[in-house]
Amino acid sequence: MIWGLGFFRAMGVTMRNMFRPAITVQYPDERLVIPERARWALVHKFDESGRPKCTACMICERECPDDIIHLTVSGDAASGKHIDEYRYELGACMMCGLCVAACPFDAIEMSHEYELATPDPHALVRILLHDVDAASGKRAKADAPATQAALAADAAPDAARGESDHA
Amino acid sequence: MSPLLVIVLRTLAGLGLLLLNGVVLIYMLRKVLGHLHLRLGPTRVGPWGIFQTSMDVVKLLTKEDFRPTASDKWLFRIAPLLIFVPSFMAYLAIGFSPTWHFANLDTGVLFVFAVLSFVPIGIMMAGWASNSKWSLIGGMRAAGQQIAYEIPLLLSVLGVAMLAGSLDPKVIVESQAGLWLGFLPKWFIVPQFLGFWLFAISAQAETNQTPFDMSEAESELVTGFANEYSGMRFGFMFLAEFSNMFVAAAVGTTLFFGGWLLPGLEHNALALALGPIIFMVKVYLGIFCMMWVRGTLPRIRIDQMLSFAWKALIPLSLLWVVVFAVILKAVGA
Amino acid sequence: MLPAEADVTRWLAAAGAAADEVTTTTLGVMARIEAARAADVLATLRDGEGDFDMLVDLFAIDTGEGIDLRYHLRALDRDEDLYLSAYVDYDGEAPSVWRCYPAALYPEREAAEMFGMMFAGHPNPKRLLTTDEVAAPLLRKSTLIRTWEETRRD
Amino acid sequence: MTDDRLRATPDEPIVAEGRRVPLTSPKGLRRVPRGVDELATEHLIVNMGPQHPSTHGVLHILLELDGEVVMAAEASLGYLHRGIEKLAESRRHHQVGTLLDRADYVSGIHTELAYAMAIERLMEIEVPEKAHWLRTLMGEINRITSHVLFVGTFGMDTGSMPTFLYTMREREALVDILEAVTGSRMMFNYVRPGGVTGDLPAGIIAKLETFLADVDMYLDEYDVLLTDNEIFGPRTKGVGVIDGTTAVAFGMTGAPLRATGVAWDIRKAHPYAAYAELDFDVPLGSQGDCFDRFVVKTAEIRESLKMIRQLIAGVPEGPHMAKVPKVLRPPAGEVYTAVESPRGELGIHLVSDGSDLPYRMRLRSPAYYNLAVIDEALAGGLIADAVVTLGSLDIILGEIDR
Repeated sequence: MIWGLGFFRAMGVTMRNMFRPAITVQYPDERLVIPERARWALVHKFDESGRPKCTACMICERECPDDIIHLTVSGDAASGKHIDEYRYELGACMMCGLCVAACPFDAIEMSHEYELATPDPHALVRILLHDVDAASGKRAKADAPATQAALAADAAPDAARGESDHA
Repeated sequence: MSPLLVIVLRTLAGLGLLLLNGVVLIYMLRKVLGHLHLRLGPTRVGPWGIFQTSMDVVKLLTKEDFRPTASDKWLFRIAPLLIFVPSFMAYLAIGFSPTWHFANLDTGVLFVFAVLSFVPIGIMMAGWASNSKWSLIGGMRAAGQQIAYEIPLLLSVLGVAMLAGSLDPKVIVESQAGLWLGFLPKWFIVPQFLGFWLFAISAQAETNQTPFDMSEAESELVTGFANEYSGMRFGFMFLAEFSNMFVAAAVGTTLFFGGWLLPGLEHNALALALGPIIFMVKVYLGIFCMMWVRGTLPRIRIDQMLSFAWKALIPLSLLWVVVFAVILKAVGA
Repeated sequence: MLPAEADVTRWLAAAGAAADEVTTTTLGVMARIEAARAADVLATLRDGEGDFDMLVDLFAIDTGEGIDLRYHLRALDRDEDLYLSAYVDYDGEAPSVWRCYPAALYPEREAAEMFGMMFAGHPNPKRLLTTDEVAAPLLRKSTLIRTWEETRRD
Repeated sequence: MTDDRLRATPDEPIVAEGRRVPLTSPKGLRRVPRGVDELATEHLIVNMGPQHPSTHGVLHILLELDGEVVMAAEASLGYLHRGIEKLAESRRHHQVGTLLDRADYVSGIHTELAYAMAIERLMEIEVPEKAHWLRTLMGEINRITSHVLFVGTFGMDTGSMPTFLYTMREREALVDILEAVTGSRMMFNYVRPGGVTGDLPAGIIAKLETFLADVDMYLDEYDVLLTDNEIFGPRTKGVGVIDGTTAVAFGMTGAPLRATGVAWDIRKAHPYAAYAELDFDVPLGSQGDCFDRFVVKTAEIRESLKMIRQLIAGVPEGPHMAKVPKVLRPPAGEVYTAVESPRGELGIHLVSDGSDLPYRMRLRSPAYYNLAVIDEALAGGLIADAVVTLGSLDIILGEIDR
């Protein structure tokens, strides 16, 4: 190869790319389409009457690797559970989707809300549910037949993580 | 007008041109590099982002004037000026048309190279005064590089000087008027093709552009000599770099591309009026090519670069001077 | 691929190491060696008949009673892996194997800081990953990392 | 400049008994520079990093310089140490993947895969064929995203800007595909013990095919911009030479090892996932210099493309997840599984005590072992060579510091 030819071929490549459309997405004006499976902030699902599908079974709280979901529940299974507060710390959430995968009642999902930056750190702690009655497990199961099989398969009780977790 | 006023006005005009050029060139660099790299460059400030650079100047001006404690107080302050002033002085010798020039110098081309050889002193001073090891290496690199490349740069001009018989930009340009063989513009790039390449390579090195941006070398020395500078001190260095680019392109246009002349547009009133525009268009095309190279090539290593200068460029340019002199003598006789 | 246990026993015997504990598990073939003689054994395994030319990994496990140093060796030509296990007491000492396997330079530093032990003869026995403020050997089971409640800032 | 008088410690060869090539001792850098001779000249000790554009993350290298020549170098790690191995001991098995994504954050699929394979081998889970193919497909896509990033950043290291921005075009297209399949652009959490979380969504094959249609032309452009370039060649050829024996002695794997001519690729040696059914070559170098490492990597991109073409042509039908218990309790025991990550042999050494938490999880990260050689490899070169050598090793600090 002639010495120096490589320079001109390289210059040709950059010039060719000058006439290709830029790949820049001018963000606030243009937005990319978020794929269906994209995982962003956690939200609850609600049934037709606007009640949350959450049954306060606490599985998501146990399942979260970062311990950022906190449920405060009053009442018991017999008389119907009451969710005082469903606290979700968005700022510490890594959007792994394990809580959604674990939810046997299809009550939570990872939304496509991705513009999450905020100057206020307190806004990063979200109270997703506040002072609502939890759905009964039976009704939720009836709502979500797809999850029934999975639930049955998972008969083995999910042993709570003891304090030894952090030992 | 009193002669003093003329001098002041011309100086101010030169300064104004330099600053305007700087702003335009920085914008142009961003746009050119952006589009070469599948990006858009600035788009937000003003239509097509044209006010981006002006806003950057405002930002640089309002920044805190910061100096590292351990740096050499005076050298640190003088260095940006020592980089900036020579590149400003070089403007004075550039002729834009037969009537438009800041100063009419008989040895204008030599003057440009003479004042530009001050720049490495400023860069070394900046690197030394910053009291930072990376800056020091950058400054030392600049010195080695500019000494090595100044020689072929000057030697490459000799051929043109022989052809024109002068170092006055005006004479050089005027001697490029007319056509060769009826279609080829009588520009010196045709007989001086090799000289032009020697000039282009050395000018790219003299103006610190990739692939020869040794003293900055952002992936090696972060930003080299300018590492510790901020605010308008950094702005001066940045501006000097761009005005050096302009000077190099302007000298190249004068020497090899017929300056303000276009074939068929010579020695009439229209040519006189259009001269500066033609000149600027040619210069900006040259600058575009420099940016194009900058946006394409990888960086040479410092030892390869120096051995390239000493072992290839300088012998080649010396040889070319001799060969061309012989040819010229033979053709002339 | 697994080396034959008999071969391993022979290689270890050549190194003068007690070769009674060669087991094959889900992991592969593992031999227990005496920590104090680790450098000699590894040198023999590399230069002798075994020809294990690569130290794939070196790390430690806190067994609750002491530190179990693990050497993962590989003979690239034969594609055979051999695991060596050497017990060291807490705050104990093992010889550095960097002379025969320079690959051990980093992991030995890491094991030393993470488990609170020493590698005798290591050329640069500094901390590798943590700073001097981290007092406890992090990977020991007795070192508790802070829980979410402890790290939470309101 | 590299005579023994100037070595850091000339007295100790690394390898005893003379069977291997003797190396200089990485005894560590002297913090006090020593003069070259009786003159009052001193070596300069500079800190490269942790904030330096060419250390590829928060790596800190101390360089002892004589002018521009590197006399000795010592890497200082730990700026990104997050204690992944310790944290894993308090995460249940299916949660560990979220940590491992963050170990090698450029190629998370491979780390996840290594862990999932460890659990599967301990629990003897039979993974469906389709999951194997999806793992391989996503792994190879992920490998290309990592390799093109390497090509781009290596171009940046040599001072060439366009490749970095052009490779982002390819990387972006593939990362979009990864996001559509796995749900995240980098922190995938896609490969789980027993299979993968999701099947290929509709339209993704078409997207891949559009990418595959153009990519060869783009790869040829990179060859023009870098591989065949007259500046790039001298910058990288004969620079940072690591010979085969040194590479093996330092436990190097992946492209840096293959660039020395040692044919070691886990995908061929111990085929996992669907690699046994694929037809691909393992590119080898001969010199072990930066150029070879670069060329091996670019050749691997083409091999990966070849694999992707085979994979999308033959994805089998069936489930993508095996039946696994919700709480994974592998029986007590130990297992070592290795995958060929873009950087080399990535191994997970898992010790289980029978509970739902790993007793000890050791991540054998390839870049960690590949990096160790730089103390040796940088000495004798220039600063520019140091940058290029470091870049050619393609390190990811997240994986080194863990």
